[in-house]
Amino acid sequence: MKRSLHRIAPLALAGLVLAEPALAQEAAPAAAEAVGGGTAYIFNTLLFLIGGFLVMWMAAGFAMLEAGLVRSKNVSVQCLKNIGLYAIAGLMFWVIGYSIAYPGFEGGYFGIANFPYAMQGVGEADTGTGYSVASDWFFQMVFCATTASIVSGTVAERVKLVPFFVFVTILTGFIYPVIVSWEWGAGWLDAMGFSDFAGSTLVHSTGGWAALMGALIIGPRLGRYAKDGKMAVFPGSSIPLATLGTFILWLGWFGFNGASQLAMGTVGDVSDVSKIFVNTNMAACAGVVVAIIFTQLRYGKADTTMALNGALAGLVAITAEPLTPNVGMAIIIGGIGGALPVIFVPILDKLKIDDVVGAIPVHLMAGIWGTLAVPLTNTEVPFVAQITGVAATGIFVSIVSALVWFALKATIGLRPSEAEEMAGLDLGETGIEAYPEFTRTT
Amino acid sequence: MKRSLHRIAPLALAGLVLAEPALAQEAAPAAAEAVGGGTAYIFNTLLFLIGGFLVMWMAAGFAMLEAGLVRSKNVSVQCLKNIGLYAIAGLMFWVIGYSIAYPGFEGGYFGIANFPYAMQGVGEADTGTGYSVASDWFFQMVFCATTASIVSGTVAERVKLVPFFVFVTILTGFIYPVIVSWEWGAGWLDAMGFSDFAGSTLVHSTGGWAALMGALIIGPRLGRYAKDGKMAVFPGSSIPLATLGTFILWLGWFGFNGASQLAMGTVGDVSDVSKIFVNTNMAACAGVVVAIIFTQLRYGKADTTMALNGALAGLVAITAEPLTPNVGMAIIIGGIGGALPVIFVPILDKLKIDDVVGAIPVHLMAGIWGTLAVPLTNTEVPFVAQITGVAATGIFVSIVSALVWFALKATIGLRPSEAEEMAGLDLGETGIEAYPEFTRTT
Amino acid sequence: MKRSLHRIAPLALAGLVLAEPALAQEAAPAAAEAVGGGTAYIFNTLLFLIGGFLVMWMAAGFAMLEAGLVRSKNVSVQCLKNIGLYAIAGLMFWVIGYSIAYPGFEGGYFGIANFPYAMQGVGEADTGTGYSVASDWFFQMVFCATTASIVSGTVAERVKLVPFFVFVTILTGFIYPVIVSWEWGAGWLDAMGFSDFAGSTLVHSTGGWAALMGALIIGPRLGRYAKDGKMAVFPGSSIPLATLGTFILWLGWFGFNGASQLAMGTVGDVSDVSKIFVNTNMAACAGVVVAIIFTQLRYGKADTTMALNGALAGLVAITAEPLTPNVGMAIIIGGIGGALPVIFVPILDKLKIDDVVGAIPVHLMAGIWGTLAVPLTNTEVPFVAQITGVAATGIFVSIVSALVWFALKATIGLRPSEAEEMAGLDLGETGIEAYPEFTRTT
Amino acid sequence: MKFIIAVIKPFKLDEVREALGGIGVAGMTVTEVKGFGRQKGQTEIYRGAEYSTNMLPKVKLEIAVADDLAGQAVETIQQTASTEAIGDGKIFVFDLASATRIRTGETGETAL
Amino acid sequence: MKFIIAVIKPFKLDEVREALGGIGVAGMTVTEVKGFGRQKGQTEIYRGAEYSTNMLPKVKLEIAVADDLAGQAVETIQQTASTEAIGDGKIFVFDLASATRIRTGETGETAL
Amino acid sequence: MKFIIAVIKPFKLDEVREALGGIGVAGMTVTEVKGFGRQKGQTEIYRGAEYSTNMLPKVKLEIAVADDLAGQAVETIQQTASTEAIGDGKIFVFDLASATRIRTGETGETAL
Ligand SMILES: Nc1ncnc2c1ncn2[C@@H]1O[C@H](COP(=O)(O)OP(=O)(O)O)[C@@H](O)[C@H]1O
Ligand SMILES: Nc1ncnc2c1ncn2[C@@H]1O[C@H](COP(=O)(O)OP(=O)(O)O)[C@@H](O)[C@H]1O
Ligand SMILES: Nc1ncnc2c1ncn2[C@@H]1O[C@H](COP(=O)(O)OP(=O)(O)O)[C@@H](O)[C@H]1O
Repeated sequence: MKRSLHRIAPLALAGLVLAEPALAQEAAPAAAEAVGGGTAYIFNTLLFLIGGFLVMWMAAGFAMLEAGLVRSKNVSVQCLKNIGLYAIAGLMFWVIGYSIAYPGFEGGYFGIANFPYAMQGVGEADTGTGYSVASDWFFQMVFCATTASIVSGTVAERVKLVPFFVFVTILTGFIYPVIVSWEWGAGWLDAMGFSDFAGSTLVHSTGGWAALMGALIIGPRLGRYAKDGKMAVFPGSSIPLATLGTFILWLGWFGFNGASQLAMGTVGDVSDVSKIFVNTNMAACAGVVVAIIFTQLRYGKADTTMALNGALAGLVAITAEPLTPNVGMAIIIGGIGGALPVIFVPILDKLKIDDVVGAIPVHLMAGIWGTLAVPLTNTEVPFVAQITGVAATGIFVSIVSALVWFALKATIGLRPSEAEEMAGLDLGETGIEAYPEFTRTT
Repeated sequence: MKRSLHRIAPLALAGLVLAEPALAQEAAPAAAEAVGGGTAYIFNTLLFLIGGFLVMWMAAGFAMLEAGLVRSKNVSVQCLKNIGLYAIAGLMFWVIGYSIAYPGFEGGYFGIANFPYAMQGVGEADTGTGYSVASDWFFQMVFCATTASIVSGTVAERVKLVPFFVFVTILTGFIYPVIVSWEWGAGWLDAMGFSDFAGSTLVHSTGGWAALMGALIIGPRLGRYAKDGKMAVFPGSSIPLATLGTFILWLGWFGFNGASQLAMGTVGDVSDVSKIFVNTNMAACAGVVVAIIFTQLRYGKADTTMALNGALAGLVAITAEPLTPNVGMAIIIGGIGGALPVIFVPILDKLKIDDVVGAIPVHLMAGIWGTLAVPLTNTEVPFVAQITGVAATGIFVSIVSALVWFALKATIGLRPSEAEEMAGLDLGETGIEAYPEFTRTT
Repeated sequence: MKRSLHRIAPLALAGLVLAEPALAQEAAPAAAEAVGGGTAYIFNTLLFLIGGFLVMWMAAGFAMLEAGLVRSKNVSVQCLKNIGLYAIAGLMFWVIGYSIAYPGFEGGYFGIANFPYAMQGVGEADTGTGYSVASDWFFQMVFCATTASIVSGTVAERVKLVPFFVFVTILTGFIYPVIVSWEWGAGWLDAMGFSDFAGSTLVHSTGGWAALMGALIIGPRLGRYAKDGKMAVFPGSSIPLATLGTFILWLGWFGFNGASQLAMGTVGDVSDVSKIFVNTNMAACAGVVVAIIFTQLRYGKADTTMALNGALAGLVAITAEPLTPNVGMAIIIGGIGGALPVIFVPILDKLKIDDVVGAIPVHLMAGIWGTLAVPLTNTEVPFVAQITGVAATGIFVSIVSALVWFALKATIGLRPSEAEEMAGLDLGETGIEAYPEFTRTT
Repeated sequence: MKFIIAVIKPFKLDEVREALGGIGVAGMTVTEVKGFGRQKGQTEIYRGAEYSTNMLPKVKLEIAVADDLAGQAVETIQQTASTEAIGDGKIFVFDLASATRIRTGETGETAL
Repeated sequence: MKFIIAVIKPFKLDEVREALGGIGVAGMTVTEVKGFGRQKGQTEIYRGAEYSTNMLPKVKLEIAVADDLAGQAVETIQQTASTEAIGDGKIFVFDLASATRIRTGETGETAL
Repeated sequence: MKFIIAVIKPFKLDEVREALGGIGVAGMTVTEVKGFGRQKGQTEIYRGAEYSTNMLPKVKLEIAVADDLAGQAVETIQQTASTEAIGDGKIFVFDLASATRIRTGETGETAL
């Protein structure tokens, strides 16, 4: 599904107040349901703005989730990484990212159009598109930031600030935009019929692959996997912050999925947004319940952090198609998503892939699952396109990410000294302890 | 006041763009004020969506408030209970809850209609109702979750996960929906003229009664009330988290009360929503100031936790009628609400009713106060109906809740072993310490 | 730029559905872009409501930021101050503040009109203004609270509750409203052509000057500046809470600046709101990146707290004119803002002005910078008016604030005893420890 | 004078303190510690990974007493703190060479 | 060698440390503790319930010193830490059988 | 019996504990402390202000051992905890007058 201006073209202002803007609806609506073109423009724009600020808020969610799941000696750096990556994403997406993501091609692989991206002038309205292009840009930008947030969680506690920020610069200025151009930007995947409504693959798997490459190339935290096969457990420093982060992300997801409808200027569109809200919510609910039941049955205790991961995995899973499932299917899709972290977190540990917050199961695996599940409820989407999209994203993002991580490793280096890592990155990288007054057990 | 589809019927799409949808207004508006049917539909739906995500966010508020007010050894379990109860509420309200809450009767006591509830199809609009039914369902669902959140705070630190979740399942799937059907579902209380705008009784008192029964049947925390009459104080583990939770709830309440106007597709409705915002805000302000002044005068110190409770009690009090009071009256209603926790928290302690977060004064008592205060500003509401509504809710919820709590006690048991409770529920129930690195005084 | 009812007058409901309400636009829009009067009314009101709740949420942001940056022994009091000041601001702005802020004069210095302010009646719409006056009032009230929040951060950890609350009462009931009346209330500064879109000067500098006077008159925290010139460092107790607070503020700022467009009932207005979102976001991004780079280069470490301050300073800087800059200029304005705390925090320390959270560089200095920068992108604004506005605000606020602080010092006293300050204000002022269970290093 | 170091289970603290007060012990100093001994920590699961916490939270009391009170103090602690379950802790007694009350400069048993 | 344990009021820590540095004490180990003694905690109100906190925050210093420095060290601590208000704390002195510097393995007074 | 107090670098804790277990030390009590000595803290920058943290986090072990194990225990700690860098810490040994196991009331070496 394209997400470019073309996607909205049919909604552009018609020449007549009473014109029929809701092409998506089967039957022609009665005149009573008609919404004037100017009004529809405002609604569409408002959807982007509300969706945009909700997704922006997810940056705080990632920050809190990660601050809660790393050890206290690395919390300040984790906070800094999160606010820094959002800022870099904003700047890079403006300088070049958006121009790569929406190059204006049809079915292409790579293109760039008009950069840096210019917004409209003061008081001007983009009546040709049916919404304000600035609102759309803002909504797109926060998605870009989300992708980067995913990476920071996995590679936490062991990568230095500067190489991390360099990676984010490339991810948000190049890697993510290229992937977006393939589908939402009307590129070759879109031409194939690939469908990823709000970005299970484009956003979440992209972040997940980049994170996985990071975890592999940077290596696990010191002392995490002993040579004798024993594994050290590094419990997160603050479960309430991790819980808060999850709730923030859940809230933000209403914007993430809901506003990905891209229009609410017709009664049909706003009804679809509502349906997306319900499905998004129910998938997360199911993810939580499944994770609780699974851990309770498997370990005799319900793991709080798995319940949090379950919510997020349910959300990621439904993101590829939050509209066509009925509620029952949304629950199933989200519930299966919720099982993935419970299953894959221990497996990653066996493979000695150190994913501090569980971002790989949550974003990569549930993202793949959600994308492959689209044809279950949306019969217009060819399964082969979904497979192709998943694979192509995986290959491109993994290769380019790996190259970048390796290049950083070979040049400025990725990790602090062992002593610095042991003492915590906060001391060496930012000099600010997160909780300077509390006596801590080391 | 009904809250069912019927409530909105007059707002349903008329056959004409320029039709007059704002029956609530006294004078017929000039043509200039008219809003087209499709546009009104979008506005109404949008109100539910915005209100819905704001109330969903209250789940995070309860989680943080409670995480801040329990002792650190029970924080992880409290977080898990809060995310779990929201998830269960979502699932149960879909499976059966909504069908009981809105059975389609007039003046009845119990009914069920079409379950599980089906949303509209993709691209379809519910033009017969004047808003998307999915948006309405979502808005109703988050209210259901709020009711359950109230309970978790009172019975914190001593009830096991599984019986708690079983109670929540019944509360959100049966008890709360029945109460809703009596009023918003056009049941017998509605027929009497009972009025509870956004749920001081239906939501807050219902949660409060269920919590009270829990507190009585589960009993106080170990060591809280010594035999010699002395009382142990268990200070909350994190005042900033409790403060954050209160601010989240306050924010969410704009959705809770504001969107309970149920429509903003006319100039009159959106103006009323605005008035509700102001009154809601001012009642909370008054609650804070009264609690600060009261504790300062009574104890020589202003109690932070009481100021937080005061804000919430002010909010609960105005919830039964946030529209008809002028600002002065809203301040009075909220201010009296704010005094209730200051007065009743010590009384509950004397009665050895152990309410960890003060949910009973805040939600039950301020809820009763607010409901009884409705006739002060809304002369159409008979006082006797309000009394009846308060009493009937109290009787039904208390009896059913007590039965459930007793049944759980008799079967799977409600409390962990003394040793487990002493060690903190986090260890025994979830195995995840909330703050594993911080040295704690026990 | 006026912000009074007059400002919107051109947008008031025209007598015709198809009338042209978007006078701001150069070219007359096609009929297709027209938005009916009633619809525009709802959009305008909705903008105030959304903006209002986002700015209300900033109160939580200040609370968390400050709770994170004070020492743990003062955290409960800081939380109490923050919720209390918001409540007082709400009450005072209703009793008298709004009446002073919008006295209905043209070009005046001081006036009062109809107090306390009455909202519209139930079901009534303020069709003469083009939006619900209650929504406008709410939006204005939360700005008033923001001003007070700024002060609490600077003077934290050493001023008693009661004098602080008395100061807030005067600030929100008198000082801030007078300043507002000069510009947004159509007073003499507005007549000069002074322009402060969303309040870099009116809100942020006003708070900043009041804070500066407080810091000077109350004096630094005990032991902060030794006689031998050495400075003690009092690190903040929780960096993740400070980070959370910053993200909350950032989110709220979309409401702060975006809704200061004051209308979104035309395609031009909503497009401008979108542009404001983008510029606001980009200024903050630039502030973060500049602060990170500056501290990294200057100290070899990137200071997390400076990155947070940088975001906020970027936001304050763009607040005076978030609409006319193109994205590049927004980045420059925000980026220079972000440099200010890095430069001025150490200078204030050299001057022994103890500003606990950096509110003076962030709100006062970046506020001045932003105000003076308006003519760079908005050529209609005379530089001399900007200088005059900055100076007049500084003089008036400083003098009145100083008088109030001195009066409080002379009467009830500003500071607790040395022993109480040393033990932490939490013990003496509220009796509630913020983190009672954690062992702390003193 | 003797100096007693007792490591006990945290939830026994109040009881022990009251019992000691009962026999005339005027003061003590308390520290949160982690204990390691025969008692094994639970095997915990964190995100699917088993681990055992063999450092268990304990409370350490330090009590200076006059010689003649020492025996009784040890006995009182032992009896009050015992739950007869593994991990109840230890009591160590030392000779104390001198004691000073900071406020007054008093030394010896009157300083306690 | 002697081993001094001093329990003092937390805000006196810096002063005491400096004073000890002045007389040649090279190092010390500091622990956050809770003290219980004659000084009674404030009666606090929490949510309308009175309670008294009789465990007060103190800081414990542990200092190994050569025999000839011990007396002076005790005196320095006593004088610096005293506020002449109740709860100022105690100083306990022990005989130290041996001391080892981990870095070098040195023992005896040179290890301090 | 002897009572050993060892102050070590925190990250050496696990290693030392295992080494001591290897020579038959059955238990110990561990406290988070701050150390002050020759090792100087880093000079830190906080919001543009330099400051030095000369209190460094350390871990204190308290270990009661039978007399004949004492020497070996000290040696083991010294060797395991040494990084040959400044700030490795100290080991202090005291005579222990008596030891009691709270659970059973046993005293003497069998109580350890
Ligand atoms: N040799 C020792 N030296 C110092 N402390 C010890 C020693 N052995 C045990 N402890 C302390 O006593 C606590 C209880 O000891 P443990 O062996 O678990 O049980 P028990 O005392 O019942 O035999 C330990 O957690 C530890 O704090
Ligand atoms: N017998 C004791 N053994 C160990 N520590 C003690 C003893 N008595 C007092 N202390 C410590 O000394 C502190 C001060 O003692 P307290 O009796 O309150 O005041 P003062 O030393 O001024 O008489 C206590 O808080 C406690 O930490
Ligand atoms: N005289 C002392 N008494 C008690 N503890 C000491 C003493 N000197 C040093 N320590 C402890 O030993 C630690 C290491 O000492 P330090 O002088 O920094 O290094 P080193 O032991 O390598 O010479 C200190 O941080 C402190 O905890």
